[in-house]
Amino acid sequence: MRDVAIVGANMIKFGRYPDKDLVQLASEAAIGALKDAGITMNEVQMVVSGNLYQANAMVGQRIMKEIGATGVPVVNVANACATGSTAFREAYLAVASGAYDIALAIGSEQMGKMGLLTGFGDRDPSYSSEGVMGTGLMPGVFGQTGVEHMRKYGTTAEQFAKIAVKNHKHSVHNPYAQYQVETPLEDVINARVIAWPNTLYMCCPTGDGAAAAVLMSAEKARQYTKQPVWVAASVLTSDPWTQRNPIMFDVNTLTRNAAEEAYEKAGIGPEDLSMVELHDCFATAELVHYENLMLCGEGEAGRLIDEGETYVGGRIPVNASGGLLSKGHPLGATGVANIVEVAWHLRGQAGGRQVEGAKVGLAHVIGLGSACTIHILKK
Amino acid sequence: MRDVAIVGANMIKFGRYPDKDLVQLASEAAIGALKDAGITMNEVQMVVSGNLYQANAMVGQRIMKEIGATGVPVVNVANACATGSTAFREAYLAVASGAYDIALAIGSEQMGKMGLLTGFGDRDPSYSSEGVMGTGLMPGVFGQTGVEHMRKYGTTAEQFAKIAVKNHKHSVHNPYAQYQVETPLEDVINARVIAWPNTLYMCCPTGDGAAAAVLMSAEKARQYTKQPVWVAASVLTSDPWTQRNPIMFDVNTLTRNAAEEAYEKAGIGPEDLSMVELHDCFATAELVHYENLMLCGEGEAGRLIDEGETYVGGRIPVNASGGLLSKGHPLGATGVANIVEVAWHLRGQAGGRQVEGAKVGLAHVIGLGSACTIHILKK
Amino acid sequence: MTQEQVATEKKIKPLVPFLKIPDKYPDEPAYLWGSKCKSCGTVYLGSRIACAKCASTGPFEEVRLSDEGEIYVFSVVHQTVPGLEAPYVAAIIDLAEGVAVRANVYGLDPLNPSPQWFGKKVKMYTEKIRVDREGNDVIAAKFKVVDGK
Amino acid sequence: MTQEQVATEKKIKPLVPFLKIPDKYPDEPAYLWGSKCKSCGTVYLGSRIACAKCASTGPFEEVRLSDEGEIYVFSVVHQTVPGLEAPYVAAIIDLAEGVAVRANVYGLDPLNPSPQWFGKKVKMYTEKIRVDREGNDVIAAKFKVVDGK
Ligand SMILES: [Zn+2]
Ligand SMILES: [Zn+2]
Repeated sequence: MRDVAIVGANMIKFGRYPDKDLVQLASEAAIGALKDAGITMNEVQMVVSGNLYQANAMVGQRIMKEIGATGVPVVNVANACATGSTAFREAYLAVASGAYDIALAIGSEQMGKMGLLTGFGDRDPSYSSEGVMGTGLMPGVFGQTGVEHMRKYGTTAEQFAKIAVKNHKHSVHNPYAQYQVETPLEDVINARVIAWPNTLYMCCPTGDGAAAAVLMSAEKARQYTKQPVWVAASVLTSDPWTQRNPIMFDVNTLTRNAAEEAYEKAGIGPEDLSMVELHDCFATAELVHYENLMLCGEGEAGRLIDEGETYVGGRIPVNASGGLLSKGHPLGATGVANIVEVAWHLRGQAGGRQVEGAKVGLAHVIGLGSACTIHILKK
Repeated sequence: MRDVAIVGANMIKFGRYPDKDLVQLASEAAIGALKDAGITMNEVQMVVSGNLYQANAMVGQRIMKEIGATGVPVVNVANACATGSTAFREAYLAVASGAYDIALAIGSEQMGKMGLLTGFGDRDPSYSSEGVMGTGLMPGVFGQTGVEHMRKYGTTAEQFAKIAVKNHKHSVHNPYAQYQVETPLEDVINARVIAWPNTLYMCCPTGDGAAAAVLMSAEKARQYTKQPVWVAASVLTSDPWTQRNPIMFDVNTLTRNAAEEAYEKAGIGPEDLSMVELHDCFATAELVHYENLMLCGEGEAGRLIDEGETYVGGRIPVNASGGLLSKGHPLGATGVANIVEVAWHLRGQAGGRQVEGAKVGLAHVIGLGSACTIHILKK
Repeated sequence: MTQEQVATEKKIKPLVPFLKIPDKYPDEPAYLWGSKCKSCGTVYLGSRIACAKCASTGPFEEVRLSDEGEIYVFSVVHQTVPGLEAPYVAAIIDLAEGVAVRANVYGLDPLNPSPQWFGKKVKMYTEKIRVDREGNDVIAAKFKVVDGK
Repeated sequence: MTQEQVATEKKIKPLVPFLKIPDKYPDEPAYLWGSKCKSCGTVYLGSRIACAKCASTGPFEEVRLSDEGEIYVFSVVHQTVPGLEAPYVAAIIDLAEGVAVRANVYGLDPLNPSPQWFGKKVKMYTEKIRVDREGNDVIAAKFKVVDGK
């Protein structure tokens, strides 16, 4: 397996684009990434597209018909909320394997006002695992994830709320975020409850978005850029059998498995990270992932947020972008966008939210059902 | 890139399974392929699942929850009718790259009574390229494909009909085919027209199906089987810009591009093939692909079927299985199934439809929008 | 009763396949059932093709699951899909056989969620929740808190 | 005419974005339009972000497309989606600008498809095909055979 670098990285501002269609949004991100890499579609040797709501509608090829129909291989992938990062990883593997030298990964989603309220439960009888409808909806699932942490370690609702305070504070400096509004602790706690312990500001908003990355072999990368961002590890896991999974989606085990594998592959430990972009679809999720990603010890995640260690400027900044809580979570776009965010920090291009001197970053995404990706990037 | 062999190959009989759900059908095919390979899920290091109607519903992971949730990477892919073969190819690349030694590819679809009548046109405004609705439906598109061949070479409606006669004749010996009924030329010609020149028997039926393959590195393959089937080439193309594409889907150019690349990669020419399983979603498609796959010269496809050269026993048997016209076309399953069919022939396990002494076979699939895969397999 | 009457008679159907409704229901209560892998002993809700834990393809033994269990964790869902009344307690319930069930729990105040709820004993009951297109009653499993703990 | 009347007035909308309906329609006829890549000269229906052929991101020049063209190929669709009347001739029409259009052609006998149809001259016209949810007339482009060839 060869070394692979990110040479082009781009995303559009996440938000609502009722007057544009999906292909327009995705094309904009893709063209931006190509320009950033200093190439056109003519240099791209394979394309992977991640999209969820139009997963069966040839999104990758439709984008190419708009920006350059060169005839190269196109793969459309889907992996729940890890769709975009799975697309990135397939592009990574295609280059790492030596099969291609330059690949383009695109993540996109046009959600309009549809949200995470729908679970997967109703689509197919084989996927139903509940006694009564409405118990498997996303907010409830991630509510339970937090409540499990409460049970084990005495974590409080306020500690979860502090995650939202932090991420919304970070978002003020991110022009790509759907919302850029600070929310003091009081406001977060007093907002209406969506699924306890998560209130409105502790749940990611829904919207449209797109992001893209150009990946190259080391040789090509040196030809096109002086600031390659290296992919030190690219890991994908599914959820193994555990006592209560999939009755209770176990977001912890597969993240831990992925983290262990990623740190080992990269030869980089959690103590070496300059920053982390992780999957805070709900505030409860971010807190449990502090431990899953080994940013702290077992049961210490509450203390980590209490002491402000995950703020920009703290020991290990998490979601300097504002996270999904502020950026929004256009499903297929998310996984590519958080890799792009890390790449921008490593290049020193993150503007007001820049993590100073960032050298190594980790991008984590989890999709229920389940798929977890971890990418470790370094300068 | 390493040598990769198919060690396990399985499919279920295509048909209608209203009392089973998708995961049951797919699991049955997957377990069959694992048993054929002499392994269980515990040996599988990564999984790729192809499914179209449930492309965003974590089909791969749901199958694993049923047959062995081991935590390994799972990728869900979609590429129109080439969905299954794209899944196979991703699994192939994963092993060829050295990233994994044993991969499982699963293609599945539960279509019920839904069919190919729906085009992609209405899903997204950016995908609409027609003046009036109803001009982009699949049967019309493939009708036009045949009519273009008529225009260029004077091919007749009867010659297209003969394709259906051949494939339905082959199907009589295939217990996995949805229909196993001969249709004399008169019946084919007099059947009701679906989209001229294709009549009912010249269009593939819709149904449910699943197929799976276990791929291994050469070293592992030798450990598990004495009859490895080697993947000599695995190619995926998208449609490049051509004068009328995508207004008129150009199924020819990307197939030709894929064929040229596949023959070159395999070091095998069309004259070396023992058999071909190609994408006869409509009878017109099979005829034009004779030329696209270079089984004959330009404009000679009509003669090829007139002279019976593509019958089992002829110079180059095409669709010994009965083709999609008889087997049915459960979209996500098709691409894996035609690879499985070729593998069975190379192993001498194809029963009454066996192509005697088959040594090299080609499996071709095309999905509109577009994606074309070609796999060349050899003993 | 004539044949025709039988054919058009209203049936009782479970919402999920792992809820069994005896012929004599409601005189005989409905119950949850599962499959036990004979290779590794893991119990699953409903039927299985193979074992997610050990990958064995069987055989599986059908087991009747306990009506009683305890709350492992929960959330209180306030915003939900149209047609459901909120807030409700959405819990994960551990049964004695080592299998978990996802279900709503009644008998708790949804507006005062509390760590006191962990480990609370709950008992299954069934209730008609709707009528399907063919006019059959659809029965779901719910749980209620057992008094005394 | 008051402001309010204007707001609720019925509008005329094209079925596809590459059909332009002038303000004075139907006095001024609707027409097809496209984008021409200034780098390589390729013409596309409607607007473009970049060029599928040469990957240039522009600029593009808006061009009015011919109303006349000729049949490249066709099929006759007998089985179709609910709401459409069959059989109909579904054709690919080449316009002078080097761009193709997919459309139905009228003035041919769908029951007697023939190689004689190749190259036949056709002319675009527009027709109201339905009323949308807001009550606007939706106009589509159709083609008819030009007499004389
Ligand atoms: Zn077991
Ligand atoms: Zn151009």
